[in-house]
Amino acid sequence: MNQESRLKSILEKGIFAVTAECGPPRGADPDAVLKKAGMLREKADSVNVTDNQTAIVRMSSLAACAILKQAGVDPVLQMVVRDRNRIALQSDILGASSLGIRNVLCLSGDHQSFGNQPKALGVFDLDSMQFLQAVRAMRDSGLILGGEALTKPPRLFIGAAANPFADPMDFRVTRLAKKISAGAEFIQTQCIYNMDRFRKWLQLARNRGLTERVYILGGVTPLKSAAMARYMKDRVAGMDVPQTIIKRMEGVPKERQREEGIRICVETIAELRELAGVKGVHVMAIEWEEAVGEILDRAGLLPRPSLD
Amino acid sequence: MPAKYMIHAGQTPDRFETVTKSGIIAWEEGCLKCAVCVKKRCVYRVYEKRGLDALQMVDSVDNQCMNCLRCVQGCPKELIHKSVSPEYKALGDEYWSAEIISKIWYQARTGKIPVSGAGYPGPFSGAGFDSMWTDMSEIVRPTRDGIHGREYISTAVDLGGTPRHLSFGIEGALEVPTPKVIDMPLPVLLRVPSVGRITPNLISGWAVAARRLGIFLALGNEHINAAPGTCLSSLMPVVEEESLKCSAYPGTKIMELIMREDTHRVAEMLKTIKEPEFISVRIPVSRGVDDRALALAKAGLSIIHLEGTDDGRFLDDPTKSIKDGIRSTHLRLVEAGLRDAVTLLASGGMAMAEHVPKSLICGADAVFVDIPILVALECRLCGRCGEGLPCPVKMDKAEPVWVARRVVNLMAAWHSQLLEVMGAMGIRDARRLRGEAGRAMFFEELDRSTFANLGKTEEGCELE
Amino acid sequence: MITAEQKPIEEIRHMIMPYKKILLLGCGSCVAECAAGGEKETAMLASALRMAAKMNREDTLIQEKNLDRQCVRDFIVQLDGIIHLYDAVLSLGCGAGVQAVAEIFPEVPVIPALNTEFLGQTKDQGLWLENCLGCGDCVLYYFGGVCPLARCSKQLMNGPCGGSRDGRCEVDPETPCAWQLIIENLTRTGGLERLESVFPPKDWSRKQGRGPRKIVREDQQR
Amino acid sequence: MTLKWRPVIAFFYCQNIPEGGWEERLAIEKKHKGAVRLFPIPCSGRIDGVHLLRALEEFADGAIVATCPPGGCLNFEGNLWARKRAETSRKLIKSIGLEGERILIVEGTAGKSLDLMGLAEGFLQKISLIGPSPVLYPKDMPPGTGVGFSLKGESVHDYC
Amino acid sequence: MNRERGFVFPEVIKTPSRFRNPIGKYRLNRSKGCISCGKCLETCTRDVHAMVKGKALVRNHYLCVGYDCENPCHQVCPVKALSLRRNPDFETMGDYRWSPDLLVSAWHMAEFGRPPEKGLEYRTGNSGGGFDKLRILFSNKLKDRVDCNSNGLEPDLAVELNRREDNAHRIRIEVPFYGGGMSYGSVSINTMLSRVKAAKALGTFCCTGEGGYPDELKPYDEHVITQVATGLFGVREETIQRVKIVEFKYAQGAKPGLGGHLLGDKVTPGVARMREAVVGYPLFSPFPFHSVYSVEDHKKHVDWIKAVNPRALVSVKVSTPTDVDMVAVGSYYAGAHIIHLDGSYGGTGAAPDIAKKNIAMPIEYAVPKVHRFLTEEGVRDKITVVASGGIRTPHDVVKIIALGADAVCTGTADLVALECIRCHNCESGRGCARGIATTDPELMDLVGLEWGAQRIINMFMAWRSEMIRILKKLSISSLKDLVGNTACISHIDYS
Repeated sequence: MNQESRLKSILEKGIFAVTAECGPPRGADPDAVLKKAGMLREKADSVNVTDNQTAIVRMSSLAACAILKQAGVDPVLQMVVRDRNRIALQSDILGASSLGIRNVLCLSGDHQSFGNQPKALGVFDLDSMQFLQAVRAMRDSGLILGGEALTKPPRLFIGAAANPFADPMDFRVTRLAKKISAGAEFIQTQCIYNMDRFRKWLQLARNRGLTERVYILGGVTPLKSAAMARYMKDRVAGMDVPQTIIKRMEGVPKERQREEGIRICVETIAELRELAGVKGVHVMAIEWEEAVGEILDRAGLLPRPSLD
Repeated sequence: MPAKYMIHAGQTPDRFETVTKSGIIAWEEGCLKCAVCVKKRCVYRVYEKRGLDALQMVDSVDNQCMNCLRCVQGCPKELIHKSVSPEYKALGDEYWSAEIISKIWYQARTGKIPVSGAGYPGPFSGAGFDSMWTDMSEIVRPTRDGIHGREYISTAVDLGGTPRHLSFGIEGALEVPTPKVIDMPLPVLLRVPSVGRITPNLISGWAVAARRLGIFLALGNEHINAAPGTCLSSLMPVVEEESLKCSAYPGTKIMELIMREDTHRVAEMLKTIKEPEFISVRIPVSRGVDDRALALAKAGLSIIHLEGTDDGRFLDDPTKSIKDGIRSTHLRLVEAGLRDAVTLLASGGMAMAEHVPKSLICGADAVFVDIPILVALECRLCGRCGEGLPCPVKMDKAEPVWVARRVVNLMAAWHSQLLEVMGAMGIRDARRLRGEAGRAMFFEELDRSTFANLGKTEEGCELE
Repeated sequence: MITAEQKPIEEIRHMIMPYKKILLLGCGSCVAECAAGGEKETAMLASALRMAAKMNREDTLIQEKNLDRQCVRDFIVQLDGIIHLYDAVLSLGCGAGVQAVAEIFPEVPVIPALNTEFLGQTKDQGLWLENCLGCGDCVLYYFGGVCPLARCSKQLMNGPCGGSRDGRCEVDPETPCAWQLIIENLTRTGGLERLESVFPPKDWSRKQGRGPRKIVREDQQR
Repeated sequence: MTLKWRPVIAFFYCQNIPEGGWEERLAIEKKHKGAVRLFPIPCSGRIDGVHLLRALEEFADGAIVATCPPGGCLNFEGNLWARKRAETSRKLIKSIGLEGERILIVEGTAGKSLDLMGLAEGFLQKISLIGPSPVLYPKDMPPGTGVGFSLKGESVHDYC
Repeated sequence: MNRERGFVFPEVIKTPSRFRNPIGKYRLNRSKGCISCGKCLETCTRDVHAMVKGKALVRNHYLCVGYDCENPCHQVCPVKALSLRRNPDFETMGDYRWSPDLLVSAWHMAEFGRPPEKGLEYRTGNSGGGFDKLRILFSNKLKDRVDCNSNGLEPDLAVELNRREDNAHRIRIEVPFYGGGMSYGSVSINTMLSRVKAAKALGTFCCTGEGGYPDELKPYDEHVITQVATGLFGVREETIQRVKIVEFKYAQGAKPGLGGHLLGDKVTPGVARMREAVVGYPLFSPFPFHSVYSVEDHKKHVDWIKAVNPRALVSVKVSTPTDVDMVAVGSYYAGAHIIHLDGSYGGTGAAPDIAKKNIAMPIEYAVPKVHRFLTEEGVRDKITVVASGGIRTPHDVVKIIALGADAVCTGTADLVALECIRCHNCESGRGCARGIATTDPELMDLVGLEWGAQRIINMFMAWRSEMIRILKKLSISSLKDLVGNTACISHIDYS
């Protein structure tokens, strides 16, 4: 079993990295995970496993990561602070490392009110920033919160998310800087549709030298339809879908909208590759993992280089 | 001098939340719940006595309020406002005004004189009794230690006629018959009002009150049996001419005859009556009342009752007041030299204590009080009973004892007020008050004589 | 102040069902300020409960009384000699009041009629807003006078999250994003640099987890 | 005693509406002997939810509030608050299973007179259709034998 | 202005209400729709609106002149958020004599020192008779006459009080009014001091009433009239020697022939000490002076004062019976300098309603009667006639002087300047809820001394300026020329 993070290795080698996303099933069926693994293996360098995304109960991210790992995929364990207090979070970090999981993405998580457990207590004992810091300290200093030493520190490549499209704009880069100083080694961004704003954000990050301190992976999501574009614009928090994109999707007949979505996605990836400071792409094909291969192929990112 | 006349009054509470002028509109919405709320600062602790009477839908806050407006002026959110209560506005009518009604309630409740601070708030003058003022004496007054002092101001009057003079024989024996008079300690008689649903309880209470006051209650045939037997001597049955003969009430001292026709025939008829000893003859106050009264006096009748309308006017001329009827009758009798041969009683619109001395000054010997003895029982003069509607103060549930106490209280207050007026005038005997028009001031005369010769306006002049 | 809202009447009816004589106890303090348990609300609830009882032919006596404060013994003892005439007390006090009354009169069940909500501010007439968590360790200084724990949906101490949009919170667009306010305030009044470093995890032991918290002021004690 | 049920309504109205005079009041009382209990109020803003509830609790099958037209209140917003309070009370009675229609609030229309008699009759009719108030005539109890509606030891129907 | 002595009248200093929400005739409502654009603030010239922390609000309803406004804010409001109404609270205040308009006008004068310019009727009440039907008449002839005040001097309002020209003080009051008697006990010490302080500033006097002469008044001795009434409460030789004017009170207009009665509740320790009485027990002033049953007795009375204080002016306060003219003449012959007629509509701390309403005649009838009789007797020039009992406005003053008085006494008006609202409950509970006619220490403090004095000064300065305006308009240069000048007034029923 590979003991290193493939994602880390790719990024360190200066190769334009590719990550994809895998949502665990709403059931206890490991095959569903394996099926998605099959679709993404060889396509992406690493695969993120979401942690009860949009606050809907699914197979635990940690378990799904373990399955992926067994299937030969390099998983990125997403962990949200919504559902676990600092004790559970730290213990899961240790567990993940022990299972050979080598990437962790520290997140706040979608608010519980959006999902199917709106009556749940949101824990938010730590926030994502504090969590990053805690994981970094566990790994680098072998200390947990409060300063006690671990018998063996975890081995993890530590990531965080960033949303260049949320407000207040000016503070977004500050927050990126904070995440970096808290311990983030790679950043996966929110889906990019508004390239102008993304460039602006990137420029600010570059100005502060942040792009030199962290690997930024631009997030993309292929649109399935004009309706989805509109939905994402209006209903999904933190999402910025410009009118031009919606127009473009609406401009083609319904049956060809998927194709158009993929085309936009491919174009976006092409643009991202040209940007200084973007070190990779994170493809979040929501419940459409089969499209990932096509997108990456058309974007010229396949096949993935071998590290051996 | 008889034993001093005292009326023992005592607090007798209302049965219902009383209607007062005040209406408070207080909004809770937006209330800041200030640490020291203006409601807590209320000097009269009005807001502490809060309580909704679900039957009347009256909040006790309203009728306890004394209108200082401090809460209105102090609330930081200006959430409290005042308004005149609609129930108060609806009380009574133009003559029996809300003001009069609520003052009667107060007196019936407490037995006390209405007293207030600041000057008189009412209009300059008015119709009827309101167009006269009583006099005062600047330096002379009868008693040395106040009107309630040890020296006695007598409010007693006599019912019955007295001879113009007495004559004595050589031995000093009286040559004329001893005058037959009833001594009444107060120049007031009660009588059953013409309005309201009169129940046996009310009659019973009123009769008791009359007895305790030493005065009479005039009442119709139909009510006699409702009065307790012990009060018989305080009753004054009122009968129609035709039923006169068959309606002698043993034990009564006085009865009243409603006169319909020919004076002489009635006079003859009355001569046949032995019991009761005193008979009052009631005639309406209308045009020519003075002539009719004179005719009765000449025919030898000794008690004449002048009856005006319930709002104190002539029956046939609403522009004329009962006060004018009394005055002209009195003067006519004086002219004829017969004034002392008769007792003049007056009724109609006696609503306030001041109407008693004012009637006396105009020439009456005593007055009948009717509607106020009903209002004393919280009656609102709403007239609902007349329409077959339920009484808002459940008059039928009034207990006789309570009724009596309320009426005694009212009369106690009126008595005290009579003393005030007499005291101010320096008059010590109510009998002396009768016809003392020179000790009164009449608006029409005064106003004209004072103001008729001021500057005259002309075209183009300016008034300010 | 402490805010509260009346419970649904069905729930109240269910709770008082076993009792025949019930005293409704209003509170003139915080819950009166937020129009949940003051004199007026008590009168309304009492009337409604009496009606409900009559409708259902329940032979229930419901009477009302108001205390200035239900969380202080000196006010509660005013019930002495009264409370025993009842089978139960339905309290329109906050949770603190309910328990205080129950503690002083343990023989009578005390039932809450309100849901105690939060510590907050009267934002506008008829609008109350939570703005304090009562965490026992005030951090307002660091956050420009806006509490991220009480006012950020995710209690972020290093926010804002990616859902902040046009100054609004992703969870409820009616709610202003606390972090937007924090950043604005600190921009205005200086101190934005405080946000450059990562704010360490909160010490929640001051808030909960050790049983009821208490404050001891020896200088106030006798 | 006849057991036939006659609806009784409590009618609150602002004294400032032009039709709120004594004559109108007496006319309604005369026509509906006891069935319409009229409560003129200094301003509809004086109306409290408690007034409506207590009326329903004590004697009325329905309670109606008539206010001046929007913008016509002498106290500016009295009618606004009256409406809100009536609505709150309606919610409350609905929550105990009483028909919400037993509380009605009617606002005047600017420039149009408010026919109190008509309103009273309309509401009486509406209440007749809804039926006796289960508060005053609890289940299984024929109208006229209610026990729940006495105050200070006297039956309210003595008055009505 | 006093031409000889150069008397300087006090300054008017704006002195607003003690209460948070002063009551005016109108109310403005700002609905939720207000966008705080500030247009109303720009439009209003009367400081009705204010902007507080970016939110526009109506701060001073009471300054709004309502429908008389020349540029109404509610019409310029771009979102129609403002609406104007008569204030319903205003309608519940006052009575026939002191209409709400008069009350609010008096408050306005007490705050600003000038009559209200718009929106309020400040000249007459609604009693439907007497002053309220009398009008000052400016005849056409005045239009042709050369203005006798063209020399630039203001008409002279001063009144000489000693007209007997005996060896008593020559006293001139700079304004034709002084403060009527209100006893310590019926009003608070703060109220008393406010009145007397104002009297000093205005160059006039103020009477102690019959409740004694509190030490606090000592600094104002020169401006105090002390009263000798039947109860002789607090009357000592020393108090009579302290003052320049001594007033005998025979009767009071509100309760003529009845004497006085201070309820036990109002007999606080301070009052009891002053009156040499027992705390909590009611006090009666009997009626009449039992040593006075004739004019001769009366003369002895006056002589007694002259013996104690030879230079004192003696004023005799009587009410208005039918023979008031005889009483006045009797007083003159007894040696009085001032005959003070207190009409039946005067104020009181507490009196039976029956007395206030019915006994004795209104001052409007008494003054001409007395004036005529004294003139006929040939002694009108030898005695000063002071009228009181229902003088509410500068117009009332002008009218009563034109009917034959030389000057007036005020009482209720002073209290209204202190924000008396005429609720008539001076005697109930803890006394005046507004802290004016009370001895309750807590309520008393509601009226500050400086505040009270300035309010009274302001109001009377407004009266003064109004009277000067009227005299100028009447082309009268000295108030003396107005006395008994009945051509200057007209009664609307007989005009």
